[in-house]
Amino acid sequence: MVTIYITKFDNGTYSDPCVFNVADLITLREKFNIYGNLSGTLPINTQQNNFLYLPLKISLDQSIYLVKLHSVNLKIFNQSNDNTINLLSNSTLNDNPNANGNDDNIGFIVTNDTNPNNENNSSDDILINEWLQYHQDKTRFTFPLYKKLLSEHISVLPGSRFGCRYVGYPGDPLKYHSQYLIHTPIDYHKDKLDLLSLISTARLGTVVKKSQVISGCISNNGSDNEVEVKLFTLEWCGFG
Amino acid sequence: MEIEVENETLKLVRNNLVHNLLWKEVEICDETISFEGEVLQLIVGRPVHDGEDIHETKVGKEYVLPVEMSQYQDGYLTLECIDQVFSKLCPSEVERIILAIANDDGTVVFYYIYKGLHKPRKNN
Amino acid sequence: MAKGRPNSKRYKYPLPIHPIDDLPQLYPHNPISWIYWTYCYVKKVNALERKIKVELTGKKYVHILVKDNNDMLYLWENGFFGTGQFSRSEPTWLNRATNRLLPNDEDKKNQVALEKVTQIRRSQRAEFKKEREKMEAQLLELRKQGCTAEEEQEFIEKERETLRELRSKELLLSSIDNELKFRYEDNELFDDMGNIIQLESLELLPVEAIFLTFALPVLEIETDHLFRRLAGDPKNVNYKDIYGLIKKYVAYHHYRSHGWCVRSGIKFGCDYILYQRGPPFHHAEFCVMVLDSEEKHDYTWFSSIARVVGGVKKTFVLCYIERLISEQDILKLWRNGQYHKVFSSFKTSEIIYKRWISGKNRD
Amino acid sequence: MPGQFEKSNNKDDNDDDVDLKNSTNAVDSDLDEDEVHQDWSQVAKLTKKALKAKLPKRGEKEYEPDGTEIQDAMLVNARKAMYDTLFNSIRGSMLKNQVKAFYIPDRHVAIIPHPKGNFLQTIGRVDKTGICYLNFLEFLYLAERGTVTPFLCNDLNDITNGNEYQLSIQEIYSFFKSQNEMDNFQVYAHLKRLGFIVFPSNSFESGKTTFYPPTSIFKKYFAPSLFKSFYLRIGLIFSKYFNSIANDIFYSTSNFHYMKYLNSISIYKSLNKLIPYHKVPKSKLELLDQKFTIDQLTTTNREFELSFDVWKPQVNFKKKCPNLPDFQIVVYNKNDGSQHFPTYHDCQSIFNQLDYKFGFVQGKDDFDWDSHSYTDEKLRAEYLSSLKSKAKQSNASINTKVEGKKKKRKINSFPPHVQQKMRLKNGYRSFLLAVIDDGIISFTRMTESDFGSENVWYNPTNSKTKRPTRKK
Repeated sequence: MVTIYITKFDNGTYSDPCVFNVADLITLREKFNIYGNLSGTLPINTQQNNFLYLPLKISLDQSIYLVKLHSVNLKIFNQSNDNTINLLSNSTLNDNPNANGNDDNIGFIVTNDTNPNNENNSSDDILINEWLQYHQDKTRFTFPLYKKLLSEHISVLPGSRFGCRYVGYPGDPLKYHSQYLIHTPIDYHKDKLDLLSLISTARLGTVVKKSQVISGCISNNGSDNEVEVKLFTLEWCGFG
Repeated sequence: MEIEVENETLKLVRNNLVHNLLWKEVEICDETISFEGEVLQLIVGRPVHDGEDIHETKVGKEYVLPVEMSQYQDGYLTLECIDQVFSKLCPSEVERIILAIANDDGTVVFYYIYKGLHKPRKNN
Repeated sequence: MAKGRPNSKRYKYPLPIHPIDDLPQLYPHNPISWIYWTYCYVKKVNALERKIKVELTGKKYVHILVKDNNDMLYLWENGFFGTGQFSRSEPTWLNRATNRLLPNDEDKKNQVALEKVTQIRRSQRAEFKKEREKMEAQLLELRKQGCTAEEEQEFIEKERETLRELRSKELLLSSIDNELKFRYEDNELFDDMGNIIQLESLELLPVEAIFLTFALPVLEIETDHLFRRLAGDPKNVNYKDIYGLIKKYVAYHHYRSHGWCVRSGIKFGCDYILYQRGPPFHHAEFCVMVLDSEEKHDYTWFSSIARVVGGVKKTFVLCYIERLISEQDILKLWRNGQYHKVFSSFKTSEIIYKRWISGKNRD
Repeated sequence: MPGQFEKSNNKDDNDDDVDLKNSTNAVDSDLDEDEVHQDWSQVAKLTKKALKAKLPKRGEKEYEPDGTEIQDAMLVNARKAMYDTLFNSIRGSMLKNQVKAFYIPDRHVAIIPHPKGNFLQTIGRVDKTGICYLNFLEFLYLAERGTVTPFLCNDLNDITNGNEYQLSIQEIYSFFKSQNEMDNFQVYAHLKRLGFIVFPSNSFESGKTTFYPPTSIFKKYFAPSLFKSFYLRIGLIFSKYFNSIANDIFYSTSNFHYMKYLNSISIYKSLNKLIPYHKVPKSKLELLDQKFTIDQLTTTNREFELSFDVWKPQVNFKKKCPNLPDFQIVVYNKNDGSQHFPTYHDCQSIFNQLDYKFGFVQGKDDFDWDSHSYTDEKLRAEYLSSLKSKAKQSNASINTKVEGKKKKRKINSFPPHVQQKMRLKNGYRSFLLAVIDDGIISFTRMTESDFGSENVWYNPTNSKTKRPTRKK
């Protein structure tokens, strides 16, 4: 099962979700169409930014989706528990799981991605629920949007450089061009369209040849689980 | 010196379509809906196709929604409005409308709004 | 209309209020020239002999229209104010309509030729589209049959070649496109004398109208009345009602008064674009977004505009407006009609927003 | 150069729109940066020891899945190249080259008891006993590269006792103190991989180089000239008063009937008294003035702090007492609800924190930053020559030689109207904003500009001499 790592900081905030295992990356990519962004230095080529290595960063909406689906381990490190002390006291040099004594790597000291002891055990439900609770407001609209996109068979990467929340793909970005620039939802009933930014949005879409997607959220009965998302696509007519 | 014309914007957009963009069969639709004091009314017409620049709809006709935009005031259009235009003012098979934004600088700019997702053109 | 006049003559004055620049020559040793000069100096004024008529239409969204052909031309030629409703900037619709509907013989001949060109182009484009679709279907078929990478590559090369050839043939023809047939609707364009009716007005931005009323006495309308129409009855307004307008005007006046030709930036999703001298002389190099100094926006809001502005190779300027006195004091000045005191109570600052590429800035 | 700003007289006035339609190419090149076609089979070419899996390059990106087996196979290959690369990326070092670094949780730093390696030129801080201290970002960066082997210990005694625990990368990530620190790390590593030299701002207590002179020097050499500007400031108050009277007259209804304006420029000059504008510091003296008056006036309530000082890649970097940085960076996470894109006042507070090579004060060709910056309360040039006793030969002149390889044309060699355009576009003080979006970094340069100090109106008398080609 895929393990997602999160740190809970002393001030009560959480770190972005990270994935530290190549096999997990493959599962996410092939089973869930979650690609994420590699953010670490690629050990075999440390002087460029085009090809990177673990950790893989995935969006909050995606990790919430995975957690709610019960298809991942969510491992939350509590900073105030100061796990560093435990690490030292519980393990001596001899049974250090990270220490590498492989025969085929004689003379080569490996630094592992993860400590095997940390994998395959999820944090308890209380911690996980706290985490879900913490992000509820922030993801009130974006999480339903993400689910809606999944139902339309669109997979996503972060989109800030195209001036949107997500860039949408019809399949794996390794092979397919993105087709949609998807914007943060607004309130379907209340929020007024900002026509001026609508114009620059649509013009940008024309220039980069992608469809601009705007959306409205409707909260039914005030319950967060029942947020309905309506999608609209915006396109410059080519005249006027 | 001062004239109050009902639906000046509607007329402006209609004239623009007919006499500037040279659309055909342009008509102002009768049905209206009101939203926060603003009246929404469609214009229907047949654009002059210039090769690939405009890709045709099955209907062949376009439904144009004139809206006003001001440099210093907020707009009034919500996504609910757009949905209502689709459901109350358009035939059911219409999948897109054209938003004609009449700016207070005199220009009118035109944007398609599709219900749901619409893929970008494949080649260009 | 103004054909054949060089731009430097046609656009001699940057503002619709002209300087007194036709005073007689002064000869120091000739006292009569002094007297004549003084006479002229006293007699001449900068003010316009006849102000320009405007019509205000609309309720919440006010449109400020100039309808007289000469007035439109005057405002365009003296500072590039306003936009023709059916044109991108200078009102040219009447000319275009006249050329289309009442062409002279020379034009007529061209029209027939053009019409043919248009037809040919249409069919060419349709053919191109069809060909492309056909080849894509073929490729899909090829794939379904399980072709090798080499075979596929070969096919794609071939496809590109064919399409390129088709394209290059098309380009041989002129790209002028026009719709030339006389249409039923065109009947409404003629008056009883058979002349074409001017349908197009020059529309002024609210801030342009303020500039041409409050700052320079050009429009035939009272400043108080204009502000009343744009922002509501001064007695009943609150700060929020007038601030939006003030913010945009302060920035407009700022750039205008330092010599820029300021025009609407709506095409690029921003408030203003700045031209040096004016559109016939230079490309606009700056796109301006006017913001309150405490205004907050999401990063995507900035980056979306910046991408459009960057795409047309212009510089993205954030113009921040900062209030120097209290809101109550502003309201008091506004209600007293002391507009210049209102506007001088706001300060402008600029920040240039530019994407920075780490890999391109190493040396 | 000036020609590019102009255009032919007869051209259509709707060229801006044409711009937009034709701009596809311009943006496309930009696009490449954003949506790089990641062909992992190409990593092999970048890598010295070629990987086993050499895949035939087959097709570029496609529009959408077409359901064919061929396309599926291409996707499988593209993925395989990626997975293979990741699986084969073993991190670490040969035993004989191993450098151990120990993380000390209490101090949130790491130490290298026996420092060796090239990285020491631009990373870490060695104390008198020869121990190298790494800040947390440096520690993780080196561990990720495999340059150091990361260990955990409580204090120095643990190291000597051999009570060491080898850390995994994930465990080091769990030591971050805040999301902000994690974001900073991503920016740090991104720039380091490109060869930039990066230190956290305010990481130098001693040996820090600053553009601003110490108070003693300021009082002796600069305060007298600023005293003049004190008079200027009083003058400013008066001119404000006169402006307000001038505005009363200009905006009265009778203005253009009684006042006479003999040229358009005089009308402009009256018009531009209305809106006050922020005058930004444009010269060394103005920067000092700003600094020493601001420091007296404002209590610093900073929401945004500078994160990093950045130097372009260079060979003779002096880690102990670096010269002024080339850029300074603020990091901002756009998906963190507690942060926001800086407002104008935030930007102001950042501008006032800046202390780097303010490019715009460089007027002359032979501008030497060592004579315009201060280290250890001394003029940097003097400070460096005092170091020379230690037989340190590499001085600033070598540095400038390296930097001056490609000569940029100096601004003041351009005609005045081009210079003006450059001033407006390039602006004055600037900082870089690094924006984080779920692991993607983009940079924005925010620069102070000053349109209020420039007048661009057309002056017919000037233009006759400057542009003889234009028809009358």
